[in-house]
Amino acid sequence: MIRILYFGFLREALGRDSETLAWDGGDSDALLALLRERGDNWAAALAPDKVFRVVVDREVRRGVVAIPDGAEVGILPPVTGG
Amino acid sequence: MIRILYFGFLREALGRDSETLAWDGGDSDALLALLRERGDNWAAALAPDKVFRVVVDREVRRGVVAIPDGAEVGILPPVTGG
Amino acid sequence: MWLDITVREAPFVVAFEEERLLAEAGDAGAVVTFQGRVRGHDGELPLAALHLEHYPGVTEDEIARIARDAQTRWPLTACRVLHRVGRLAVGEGIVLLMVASRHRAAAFAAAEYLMDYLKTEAPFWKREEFVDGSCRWVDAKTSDDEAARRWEADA
Amino acid sequence: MWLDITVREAPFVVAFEEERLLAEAGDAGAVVTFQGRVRGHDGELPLAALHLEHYPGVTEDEIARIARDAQTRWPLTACRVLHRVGRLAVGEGIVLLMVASRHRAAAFAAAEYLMDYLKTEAPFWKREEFVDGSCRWVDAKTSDDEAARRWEADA
Repeated sequence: MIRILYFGFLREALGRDSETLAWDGGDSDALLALLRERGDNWAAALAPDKVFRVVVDREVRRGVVAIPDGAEVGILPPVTGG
Repeated sequence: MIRILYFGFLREALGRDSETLAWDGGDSDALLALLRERGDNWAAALAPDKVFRVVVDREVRRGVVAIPDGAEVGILPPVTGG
Repeated sequence: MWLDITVREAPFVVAFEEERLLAEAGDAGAVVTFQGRVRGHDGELPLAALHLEHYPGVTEDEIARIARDAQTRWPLTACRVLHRVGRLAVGEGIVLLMVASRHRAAAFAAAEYLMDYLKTEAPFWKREEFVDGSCRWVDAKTSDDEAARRWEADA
Repeated sequence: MWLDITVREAPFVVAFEEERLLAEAGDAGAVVTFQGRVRGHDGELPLAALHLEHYPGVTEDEIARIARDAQTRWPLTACRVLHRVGRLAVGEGIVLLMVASRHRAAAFAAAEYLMDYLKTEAPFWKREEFVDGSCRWVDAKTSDDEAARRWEADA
């Protein structure tokens, strides 16, 4: 099981702040591919240019990251702070 | 007659804040040449790299400027503000 | 380098933050401050407020990482970053950044670097609330990415 | 652009100046502030104070000219320059510069431009007073001239 957190416009586009998902292991690309299969609005909201970064257990790493079972996974759209 | 004002290190180097000088007309280069003839310490203090600008009647212009009779002439060493 | 990072809803008081920074800044000859404020318009549309959200914990860590990056590039003596979240009305401050260094070139460069990366790396998201009540998520700006990338050539 | 220039002996209070500037800055999204302060050392020698003098009237005109130059390059909404003269002890503020603009890149660039020209064009002269009581006029820095010249290529 992993815990997924959605931020920014993703919450509205996907109709949720967070969810719990059964997880057999894999990396962030595998998770995004799985979520995009849920339908057109998921594929559109999680298109490559709409996902800035996937953060696992609050440790920021660039690119594709491994997601262990039990992880907290933040899916971040492009940031707009400052 | 013109009124000359000295600034920064020039006051100490020349032993005065200001002076009044008889003046037949000419430009800032002529005035500097005249002053440098007063002696070695004048020539040294008013050497070309020690004079940043000559300001006539408080109007800043670059390079050589005309000095009319009755003018106030500020002789400015390199500036060090900010 | 003294470093203090805060993300919160409450407004900031520049005078208070400045006093704290100066007390810690050592023999700093230059202090550069940046304040970002909510503008009243986006294009032609009159704005009522911005809503800012972030990723608690991750945000603070990212800002600290950015500030330590800056410290390796320029000799900073103190750095304060305060970023607000929640509903911020037009005219209110969004972000306060203060950087102290011995010399001004370092303080200016570090402040710009920090703002460029804060805009492109720190997990904040803005939603605009217009005076007609409608809302819209702000798109990330290509110009911000370009501003951040210009530092990479210097790395 | 709202423009206010002061040369005086009295200290400045940043909070007061900021409030005035923000009241006049219109729909500015970015405010950049620079403070120059008296450092406690020049090289290895401990400093007690700086003595600043200027050319009254000419100084204010030169700063206004520099600020209007900046305004032709960047869309500024407000600019405040306060430069102190007289004896300034270690830790005291020397110069306060505040620039407001719609966007941060313009505010940063204008603030750096103003400081570079303030250092190389405005008629101020500094004398250092060391803790042993000796005094020395500060030499103009080649690095300041170079900083100012980098803007000429953009003109």
